[in-house]
Amino acid sequence: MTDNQPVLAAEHLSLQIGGARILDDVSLSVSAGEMLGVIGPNGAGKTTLFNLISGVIAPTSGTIRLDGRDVTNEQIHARARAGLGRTFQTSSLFNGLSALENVRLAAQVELGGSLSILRFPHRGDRATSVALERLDEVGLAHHADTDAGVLSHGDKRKLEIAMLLATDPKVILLDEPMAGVASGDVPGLVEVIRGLHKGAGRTVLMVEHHIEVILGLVDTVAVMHHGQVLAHDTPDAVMANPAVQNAYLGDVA
Amino acid sequence: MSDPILSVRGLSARIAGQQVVEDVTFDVPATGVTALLGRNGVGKTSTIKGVLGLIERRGEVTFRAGGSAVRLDRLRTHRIVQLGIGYVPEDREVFSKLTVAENLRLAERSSDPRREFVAELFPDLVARSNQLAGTLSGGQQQMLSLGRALINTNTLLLVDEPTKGLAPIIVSEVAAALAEAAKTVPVLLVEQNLQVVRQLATDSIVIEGGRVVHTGPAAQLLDDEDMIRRFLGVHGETTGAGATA
Amino acid sequence: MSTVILLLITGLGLGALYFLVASGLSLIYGLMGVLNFAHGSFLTLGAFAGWELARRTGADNWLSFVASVLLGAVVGAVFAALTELLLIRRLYERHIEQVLVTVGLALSSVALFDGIWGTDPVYVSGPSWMGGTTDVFGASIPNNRFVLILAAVLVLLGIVLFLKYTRFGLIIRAGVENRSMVTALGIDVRRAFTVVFAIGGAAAGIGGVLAASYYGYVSSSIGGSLLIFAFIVTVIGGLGSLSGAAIAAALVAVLQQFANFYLGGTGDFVVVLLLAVVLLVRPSGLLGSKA
Amino acid sequence: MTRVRSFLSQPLVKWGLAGILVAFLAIVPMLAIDIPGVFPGPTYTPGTLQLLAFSMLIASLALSYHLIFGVAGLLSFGHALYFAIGAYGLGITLRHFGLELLPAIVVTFVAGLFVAAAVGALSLRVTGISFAMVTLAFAQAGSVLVRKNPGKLTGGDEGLALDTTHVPDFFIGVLQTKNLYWLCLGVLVLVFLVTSWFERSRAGHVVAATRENELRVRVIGIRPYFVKLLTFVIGGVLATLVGMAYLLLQSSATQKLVSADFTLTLLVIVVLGGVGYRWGAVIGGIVYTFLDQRLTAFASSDAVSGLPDILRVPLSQPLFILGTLFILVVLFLPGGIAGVGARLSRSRMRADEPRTVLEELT
Repeated sequence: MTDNQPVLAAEHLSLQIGGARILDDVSLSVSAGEMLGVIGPNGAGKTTLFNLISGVIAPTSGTIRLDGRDVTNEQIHARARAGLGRTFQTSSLFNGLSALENVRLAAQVELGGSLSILRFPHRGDRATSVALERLDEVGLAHHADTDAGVLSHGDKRKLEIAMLLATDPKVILLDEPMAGVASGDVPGLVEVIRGLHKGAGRTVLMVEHHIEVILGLVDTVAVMHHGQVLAHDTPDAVMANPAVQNAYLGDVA
Repeated sequence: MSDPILSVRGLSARIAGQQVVEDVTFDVPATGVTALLGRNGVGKTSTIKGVLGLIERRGEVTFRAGGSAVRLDRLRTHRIVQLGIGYVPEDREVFSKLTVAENLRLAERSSDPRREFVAELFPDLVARSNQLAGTLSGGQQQMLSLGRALINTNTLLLVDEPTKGLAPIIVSEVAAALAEAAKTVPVLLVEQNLQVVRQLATDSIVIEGGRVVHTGPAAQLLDDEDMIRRFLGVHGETTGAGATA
Repeated sequence: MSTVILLLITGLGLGALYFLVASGLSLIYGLMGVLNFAHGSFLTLGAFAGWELARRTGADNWLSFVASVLLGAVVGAVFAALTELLLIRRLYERHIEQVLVTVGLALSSVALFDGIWGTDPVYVSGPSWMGGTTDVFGASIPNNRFVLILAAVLVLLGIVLFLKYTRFGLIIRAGVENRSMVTALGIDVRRAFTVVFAIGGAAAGIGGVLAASYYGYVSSSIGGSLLIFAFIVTVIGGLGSLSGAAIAAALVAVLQQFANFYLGGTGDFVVVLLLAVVLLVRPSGLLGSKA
Repeated sequence: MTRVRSFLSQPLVKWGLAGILVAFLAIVPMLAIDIPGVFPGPTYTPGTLQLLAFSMLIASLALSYHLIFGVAGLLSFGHALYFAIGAYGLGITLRHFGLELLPAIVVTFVAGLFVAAAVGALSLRVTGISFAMVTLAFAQAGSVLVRKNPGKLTGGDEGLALDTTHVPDFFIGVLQTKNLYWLCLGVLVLVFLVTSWFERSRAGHVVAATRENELRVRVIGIRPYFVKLLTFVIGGVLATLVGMAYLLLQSSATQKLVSADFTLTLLVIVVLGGVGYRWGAVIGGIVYTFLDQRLTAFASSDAVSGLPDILRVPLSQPLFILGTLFILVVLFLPGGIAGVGARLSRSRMRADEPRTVLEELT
C-alpha cells in the first residue's frame, strides 16, 4: 500500500440506532488511486458505512475526512461537490427522464449554473456534449433518448455510473454495482468499472457480493462483520485469513 | 414424489414500479426444508414477498394443502396467511412498541395457539413477556419473530434470512429452533449462511438475474464448489475450509 | 387571578373541542397515512343531527342533551365509516389521492349541508345549567366548558382503554408501526381502517354537538373552521400520537385564549407562530416518532 | 396518423398553433359567437366577456399552482395567500397609499415576492404533510389578518372595493370590459410563457428531478432547497400578478380569496385538469369556472326549483355537484382531463406520468 496521505478516511465511526449498534468503531482509509473492495455477510454494515461516508446518515461518533479535511458535518450535496460520488444498491435514477437528461443534470452541476432559469438545456450545449461523451464511455450512447425507467437492470447500473462520471468525482462509492444484473451483463460492467478506475486514476470503494469480481478488480479488501472491520489487506491475504472465512461463511457449533 | 406444496410459475414482482423479480418458476416440495439461494439483490426476498402478495406481483402461485389447490396470486396477503402459511420476515419486523406477549397475541390465528411449544422453544421470551419488543436484542427479536410464526399450526413456513446479522451463538440457537419446527412443516428458507443451509436444507433453488438457474438436493449443490462459486459468488476454497471448520 | 383561571379553564374547554377533532385525525393519519379533510364534515353533521334531536325532544332537559350527544357520536361514526368503505378503500395505499377525495367530500358535503339547513347559523340552547356559570376561585366559568373537558377526558380514556385492551386496539397499535407486517400475520388490516374512521367520526360527532353548545349555534362551516386548528394541533402534537394530540390541544387552546386576552386578540397568530416554531425546531412534532 | 402526430409535436408547429389560438381569443370581443347554455350571451357582450376573462384568470392562477404542485411536487395548502396579496395589495396601495396604478403594481408585486420568499424559506425546511400544514397555517394567518381589518385597511367582512381614482379610464366601467378581457388574456399568456420557460430551463429540469428523486439530486451535488424555493417563489409572484388583474376585473376583493377553501379549489382545478400537465391546469381552470357559473345558473333555474326536495337540495348547490364530480375524477380518471386527452392521442406525454408525481409525494 502507498504511504501518501489517504484521500478518504473514516476514523472510529460508530452508529447506534435505538439500542442496536450498527457500526462499531470502524476505521478505514483509502489512498489516492486505490480501489478498495468491501465484503462481508448480509447485515454486516457495509451499506451503512457508505451512507455515513456520503452523508445520507450522520454517525453517532467518529470522523470522516476527505483529502484530510473533516467533512463529518457537511451535507450530502456539499460532499458531492467536494468530489465524493456514489451509486445506490438499488438503481436510483430519474425514471421519467431520458438517459441523456439524467446524465446532463449531473453534468450541469459540474459545469456550473445548474439552477439557472435563463438557460435552457439543448442539444448543442456543453452539458449535453459532456453527457453524450459519458454515455458513450459506458456504452449507452444508443440509449440516449430512452427513458431511464425502461432500461434493463444492467443498463441502469451503467447509466448510474455515467451520471457519476459526469460529476467528475475524485472518490467513488459503488454500492453493489452487480446486484440484480444478469450474469451475461457482468463482464461488460466490470470493464466499465475497471475503466473508471484505471483509466482515470480515480479512487474507488465498492461493496460487492460477487467475490470473484472483487478479487479480480481491487487492490485491497476490507471484510466487515457485525459492524466492525475484521480485516483490511490484499485480496490473497484476506482470503487466507481464517477469521474471515469463519465470519463470511458463518460458523455453527 | 408427491405433489409440491407450492408451485410458482412465471412470477414477476415490482417495487415502486421497478421490476425486482422476473419470470421465476419453481416448486417447493411438501416435506423438508427448501433453501432459496442466490447472490444479494437477485430477488430472493422479493420472491417471498411476491408469493405472499406483500408487493405487486404477476404470475401463477399455487398452494396445495389438504388435497385442494388454491391460487395465491388471486388472494390478498391476510387470506394467504390464513391458509396456514407462516412468515418470518427479513430483519425480523417485530412491533417495537408492543410487548413480547402482545406481539405473540397479535399473531395468534386460531383459538388454540401453541403457546407452550413457543415457550419451550424460546424460554427467554417467557421471561421477557412484558418487555417492549423494541428493547430486545437482535437475537431475541429474531426469536420473537420466529415465535410469531410458530405459535400457529402452519402448513408451510416462509423464512427470510433468519440469521442475518446475528452473533454465532445465536445463529445456532435459531437454526436449532428451525430444525425443530421443520420436523412437522415444510419450510422455504432464504439464507446466506451456507453452514445453516447445510445443517437444515434438504433441497435447493438458486436464483440468478431474477431467474431460477439451478434446482436439486441441497447436499449436491453444497458439495459442488464450482456451482457455489458460480451461483453464490462465494470463493470455493473458503467454502471448503469453512465446511470443515 | 380570576382572569387567569377563567382563561385557563375556558382554554381547556376549547382545547377539549380541538382534541375531539384531532384525536380522530391523528389516529387516522397514524394508521393509514391519510390527512382527512372531511373530518370537519363529520363534526358538522354530528352537530346538526344533535340539534335536530334536541329540537324535537325539548332542548332544555338533560336526557335530550345526552341523547343528542350520543346521536352525534353515532351519526359521525356512520358517516366516517361509510367514507372509508366507499371512498378511501378504493384508493388503497394511494395517499395523496385519498387526501384529494377527502377534500372533494369536504367541499361537497358542506355544500349539501348548506342546501339542507341553509347558510345562516342555527341557534341552539341546551339544559339551562349549561348556559349558567360556576364560580371557581372567584372566576365565573361558563358551565359548558366543564362538560367539554369531561367529554374530552372520557373520550381520551375510552380510546386509550380501547387501544390497550381490545384486539382491534392491538391491531391498530401494531398497524401504526408496520401495516404490511400486520397483514402478513393473517389480519385484514382494512377492517381496522374502518374501525379507526368510525372512532374518529364518533369523537368528531360528539365534538360537533358540544361545539354547538360552546358557540351557541350550528352552521355548515363550524367543522371547517375547527378543522384547521385541529390540523395544527395534530401536527404540533406529532402526527399519529394520541397523547401528543391531547397535550398539544390543551397547549394551543390555552395559549390562544391568553394571547387573545393579553396580546390584543392575536391568538390565531400566536398559534400559527407556535406551529412554525415547533416544526422548525422539532419537525416530527412534540411526541412524533418519525423524523 | 403518425405523420400528423409528429408534425403536431414539432416545437415550431406547437408554438404556431398556440399563437393562432391566442390571436383568435384576442379577436373574440369583435365576434358574435353565441353558444347557448355555455355563454350567457354573444361573445361581444360584457357579461360573456367578463366570464371569459374571469375563467382565464382562474386558469392563470391554476397554472401558477401547477408549478408548485405539479412540477415541484410540493403540496401547498396556502397558495390563495399570494393571490390575495395581489388583490388586496393593489386595492390597499391604490386606496390608502394613493399611488398611481403602475407604482402600486410594483409595490404589490414586491410584497408578494417578499411574503412568498419568507414563507417558502421557512416552510420548505419541512417536507410532506408538515409542509402542507405550515403553508396552510400561514394562509390562515393571512385570512385572520384580512378579517381583523387592521387600520381599516382590508375592509374586513365588507371586502375592499377598487378605488378607481388612479386607474386609467379604459379599465373602468362595463363598456370597457373588452379592455379588461384583453388584460386577462395577456396575463394568461404571460403566466403560460413564464411557466413554460421555467419548466424548460435548467432549474426547471432540476426541480422536476428533485420531485422524482431528491436523494439522487443531492448525491450529484445539488442542494434541492434553493431550487424548490425558487419554484415556490415564482409560483407565488405569478399568483400575486393574477390577483392584481382579478381586482381590476372584479372591482373588489373579498375574504373568500384568502380562505383555505380557495386553495383547495385550486387543488381541485389542477387535479381535474390533470396533475403535471400545463394545458391541464389551463383547461381545468376554464372548465371549472364555466361549470361553476353555469351550475349556479342551473341551480336557480325553474327546472331545479320544481323538483322534489331530495333532488332539488343537492342540485341547487353547485359546489356539491363540483365536489362530487371531483371525487369521481380522482376515483376513476387518474390523470384528469389532460390525462385522458394524452391517452387518447397516445402522444409523447405518458399518461402514467402524473401518477408518479402523486406517488412520490408520500
